[in-house]
Amino acid sequence: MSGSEQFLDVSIWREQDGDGHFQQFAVPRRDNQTILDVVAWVQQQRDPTLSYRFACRVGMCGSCAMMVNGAPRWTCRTHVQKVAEDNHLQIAPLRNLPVIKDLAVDMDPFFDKWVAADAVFEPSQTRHDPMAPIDPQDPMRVAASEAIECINCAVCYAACDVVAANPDYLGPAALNRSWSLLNDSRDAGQAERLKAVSGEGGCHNCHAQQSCARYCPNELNPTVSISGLKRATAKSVFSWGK
Amino acid sequence: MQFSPERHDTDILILGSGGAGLFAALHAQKAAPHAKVTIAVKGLIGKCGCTRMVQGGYNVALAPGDSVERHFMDTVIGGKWLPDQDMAWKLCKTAVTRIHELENEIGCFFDRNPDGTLHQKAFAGQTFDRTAHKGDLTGIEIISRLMEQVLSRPVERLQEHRAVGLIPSRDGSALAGVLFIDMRSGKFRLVRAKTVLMATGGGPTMYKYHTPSGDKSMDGLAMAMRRGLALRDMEMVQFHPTGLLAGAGTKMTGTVLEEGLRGAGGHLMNGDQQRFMFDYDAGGERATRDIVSRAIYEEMRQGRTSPHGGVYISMAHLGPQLVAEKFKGMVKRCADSGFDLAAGLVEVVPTAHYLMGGVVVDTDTRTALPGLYVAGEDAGGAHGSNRLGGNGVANSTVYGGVAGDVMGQDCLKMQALHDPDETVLDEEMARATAPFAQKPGDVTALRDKLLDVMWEDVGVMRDADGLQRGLHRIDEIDDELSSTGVAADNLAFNLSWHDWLNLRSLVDMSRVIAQSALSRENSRGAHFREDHPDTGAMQDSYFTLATGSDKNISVARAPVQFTIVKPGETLLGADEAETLVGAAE
Amino acid sequence: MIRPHRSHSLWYAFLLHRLSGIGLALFLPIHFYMLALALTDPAQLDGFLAFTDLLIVKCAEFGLVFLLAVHMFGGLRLMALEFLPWSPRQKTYAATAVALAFFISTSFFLQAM
Amino acid sequence: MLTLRLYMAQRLTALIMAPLTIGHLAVMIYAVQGGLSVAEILARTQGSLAWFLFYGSFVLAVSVHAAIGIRVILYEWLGVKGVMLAGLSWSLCALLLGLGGRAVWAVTFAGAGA
Ligand SMILES: Cc1cc2nc3c(=O)[nH]c(=O)nc-3n(C[C@H](O)[C@H](O)[C@H](O)COP(=O)(O)OP(=O)(O)OC[C@H]3O[C@@H](n4cnc5c(N)ncnc54)[C@H](O)[C@@H]3O)c2cc1C
Ligand code: HEM
Ligand code: SF4
Ligand code: F3S
Ligand code: FES
Repeated sequence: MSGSEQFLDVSIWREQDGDGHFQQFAVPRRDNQTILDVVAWVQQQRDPTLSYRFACRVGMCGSCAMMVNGAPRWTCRTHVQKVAEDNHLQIAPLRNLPVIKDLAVDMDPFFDKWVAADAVFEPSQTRHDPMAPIDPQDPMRVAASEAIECINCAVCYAACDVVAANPDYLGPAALNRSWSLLNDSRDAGQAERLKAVSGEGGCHNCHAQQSCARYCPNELNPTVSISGLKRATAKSVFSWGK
Repeated sequence: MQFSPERHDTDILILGSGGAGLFAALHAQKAAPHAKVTIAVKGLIGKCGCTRMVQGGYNVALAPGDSVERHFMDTVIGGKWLPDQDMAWKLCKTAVTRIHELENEIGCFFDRNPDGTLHQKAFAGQTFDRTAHKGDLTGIEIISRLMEQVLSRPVERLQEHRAVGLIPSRDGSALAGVLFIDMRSGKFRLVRAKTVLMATGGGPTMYKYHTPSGDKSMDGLAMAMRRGLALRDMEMVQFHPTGLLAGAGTKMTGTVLEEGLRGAGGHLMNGDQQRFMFDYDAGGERATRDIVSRAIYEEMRQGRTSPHGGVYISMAHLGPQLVAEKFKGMVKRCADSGFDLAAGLVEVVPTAHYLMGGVVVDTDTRTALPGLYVAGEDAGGAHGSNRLGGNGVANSTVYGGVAGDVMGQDCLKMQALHDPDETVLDEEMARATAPFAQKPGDVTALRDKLLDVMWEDVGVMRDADGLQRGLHRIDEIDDELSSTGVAADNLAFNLSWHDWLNLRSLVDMSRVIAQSALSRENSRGAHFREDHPDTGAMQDSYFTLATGSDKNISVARAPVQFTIVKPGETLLGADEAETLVGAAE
Repeated sequence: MIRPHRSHSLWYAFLLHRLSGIGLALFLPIHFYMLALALTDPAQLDGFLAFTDLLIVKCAEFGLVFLLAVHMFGGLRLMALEFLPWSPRQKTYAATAVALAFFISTSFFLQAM
Repeated sequence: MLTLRLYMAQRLTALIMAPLTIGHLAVMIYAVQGGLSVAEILARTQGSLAWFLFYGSFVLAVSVHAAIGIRVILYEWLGVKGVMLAGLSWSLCALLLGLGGRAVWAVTFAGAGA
């Protein structure tokens, strides 16, 4: 424990049934303290009704994202030291998703869009077929791999202003996954996928703000993926007639 | 306070959305296309549980030279002859189909060799490079892909629904349904179903240091016991030797630093910065999980500890550059906790990782209670006294799929839903709302107490005195919990209530673990009795069977049936090499 | 407006592009209108020449050139990122686009003065 | 909001305008620098079909391009939707086309006729 009586000045968003406000807490500062630890401390020691969500506590499940001092973060892997400004923390629910209570948001819209972007593998083989031999250096495989390690935390979704402005927009994570699949040589659903990402809420709505890439905790770059989709769909314009 | 549950019906109900739960949903829907399938889960679909946290990978005998027989023998020998051999066999055999399904139908990426074939590596305790993987984040890949498939199908989702009780039919002959708390509203919901899969994933989170996700608290096993089901092998708690130790104030403490660090040549050092593993085993740092865990525990007991009370892992001698490249994810994770894994020292401690024990099931996942099926980490038997790295996720995906098939078929044969036994329903609701009648208290402090007790008295090394003391202390905590309350003024998404309920399940299951450990008077696999360090004769192997509920637990012993191979024998041909690890490289 | 999640250079590049687009959409019609008005006036050329000498018109013209340059290079940057092989040097490109725009508009301004 | 069709229209018009804009700016800078007076420039453009096409295609492109661009902004920033949105976008398109067309005519053929 560093220092004897060091406290963080934490304001936490409280919301129930649509009514919301920030509430102040003084939280003892500790070494190796994450934002999630701060939130848990408040729930366990100060206000038992504080609601939030986490599961894995090591950056694998993407359940714990919140807005921390205005920026979206995975809270279980965000060290207080890294983000506290003058010992102050402002913690709010993830942006662009409906709040269930306090810091817990409803992630269903995020996943509904995942499905709407056809970001779901469409098999061309069955379990009775041998596995396709795939060259790990193949450019398509490399492109697919670069986009694949997404934990669906919706940090990018919260960072993107187009998502905020356009309720139809599928968002960076879903489109990123679609792009990964578009490069999956085993997938049999590419034509439908291109259609799915070309509609009213499709990839063409992205203005390359790149907040998604900036905040993705896994250092993925949805902007690159979305650009790939734009190219692929643009190309298809010239071949749909056939 | 009067509670009455909302009522809801389905055909096939699945508890949990780990590898077992999600696979079951997909298979059930295929086996019974017109049946209504519902997944109810404590967190969000696919985002909770441990399958997502799988790092190392998936054991499957695929490569030329390997065989199901060899995988099976490794599993049985690794489990010190305690595994249920029929279950282990089905696990090894079906894993081959399952991995093809994951790759070809679910769309998982598994790493490839330059020639395009699947890359497989060796986990400790295997005689072949058998572990398929996606980098060191295999679980994320498997669960994300399964989750997409499930979300895109018409499967009903009851998210943030915590199962609190299994409700039998009025005549007691079968399971009628499951009682839940809809965590978002705080209201009860009774879901009736023809078949129910319990796949809540065990998870020994009652230890001071533990790896599983925060949502796991052995609720499933506790519920099953209350319905009279027997749990086997409950003393078998696997410790992973290198959990991150970052102090008591952070949830990061206990999370796994991967096995590969030791495999790659990492050094373990005690508080005096001296290597110690060779004092315990000729294998040094590369010895198996149980041996390394015990050695670290011993160093800690001797007081040769790091500042937070553990030991150090050091990688720097391998070249910080190389470490940073090869273990990118781990280095980043440690950095987030303020440790420099590539060039500095990171504090580690053994951490409770996996529960080999669980509900007694047959190879079709059926239990003694008609209508209830159990798969994944909740089911006992496949691993015996020790689970091989890579067999956990294979087990949950294999048996989850089996459960889906079987439930689908069984459900087609059943006509009507059962009416629930209202008395049991009321009992279970009363049980879950018990804290509302008490004065609110410090559940967290009580939980910390249990975590200490289990670590100290029922942990890496055990003896009769310690276990007795542990049982006594568990009873004290139990009493204290019963008089510790939770304020009932706002039950919507009330984590403090759920903390209480988690602790309730953990206390109940801690007692079962301690009792089973007391009953086994020898040392096998993960279970080590300092007062009985011998393994006992293999041909006389028995497993423990715990029954009862609350404070009345009794543990019996049942002989292991060697249905496929007997101790001293092998399924491998006389000309086959004992180990082929690394042969391919 | 500039909330923390937006405070990075590529978001500013987006904002600049958008604001310059709005600016153009507002000023270009005026520019067209003035142009046509000046030239279709009976005293056509004389009128126009006198018109372009006005300082305020000079400034407006400068603004237009500036916006056009900013927007064009911003747009080309965006299309390069969309259609050419990805390069991680996005920030450099954004900065280059702005710099080029300044260069062009300033040289125009200096010449026009 | 932006579908593939609108997106393509916006990007294609942008691609058309880029060289035209560079050409225009170059002429302006060069002209002013080279001591050409505005009068001299106008004299060159008057009656020239090439300059008519040059500026004409710019006007066509910009009407489409800006209308689509403003449509997005109206929607994203001001929440304008439906008929209102379509109306405003088409109006801007028409406005630019009208004013732009008149200006091009003035620069090229209006005076030349005389
Ligand atoms: C850090 C870590 C690394 C691992 N690495 C490997 C590895 O490399 N290889 C390997 O083979 N195995 C590994 N394992 C083990 C493996 O993850 C598990 O054996 C396996 O995933 C268990 O799957 P499951 O489906 O049974 O349970 P889980 O995936 O844990 O899922 C349990 C589900 O049940 C839900 N649940 C719990 N309680 C309730 C309730 N009361 N009501 C409703 N739902 C509930 C949970 O929320 C969750 O969705 C690892 C485990 C951990 C923790
Ligand atoms: C000269 C060459 C031009 C190029 C290369 C160009 C390029 C682009 C591009 C690529 C976009 C899309 C931006 C996005 O989706 O985020 C865009 C948007 C826009 N353009 Fe242009 N443009 C040019 C000229 C013009 C002109 C002359 C006008 C004005 C009349 C204009 C007005 C707009 C507007 C209003 C937008 C919308 C901005 C936004 O959505 O943020 N553009 N431009
Ligand atoms: S792309 Fe990154 S930020 Fe977005 S959901 Fe995936 S992991 Fe999270
Ligand atoms: S932040 Fe949004 S605008 Fe595009 S580049 Fe990312 S999706
Ligand atoms: S709790 Fe899983 S990512 Fe933070």
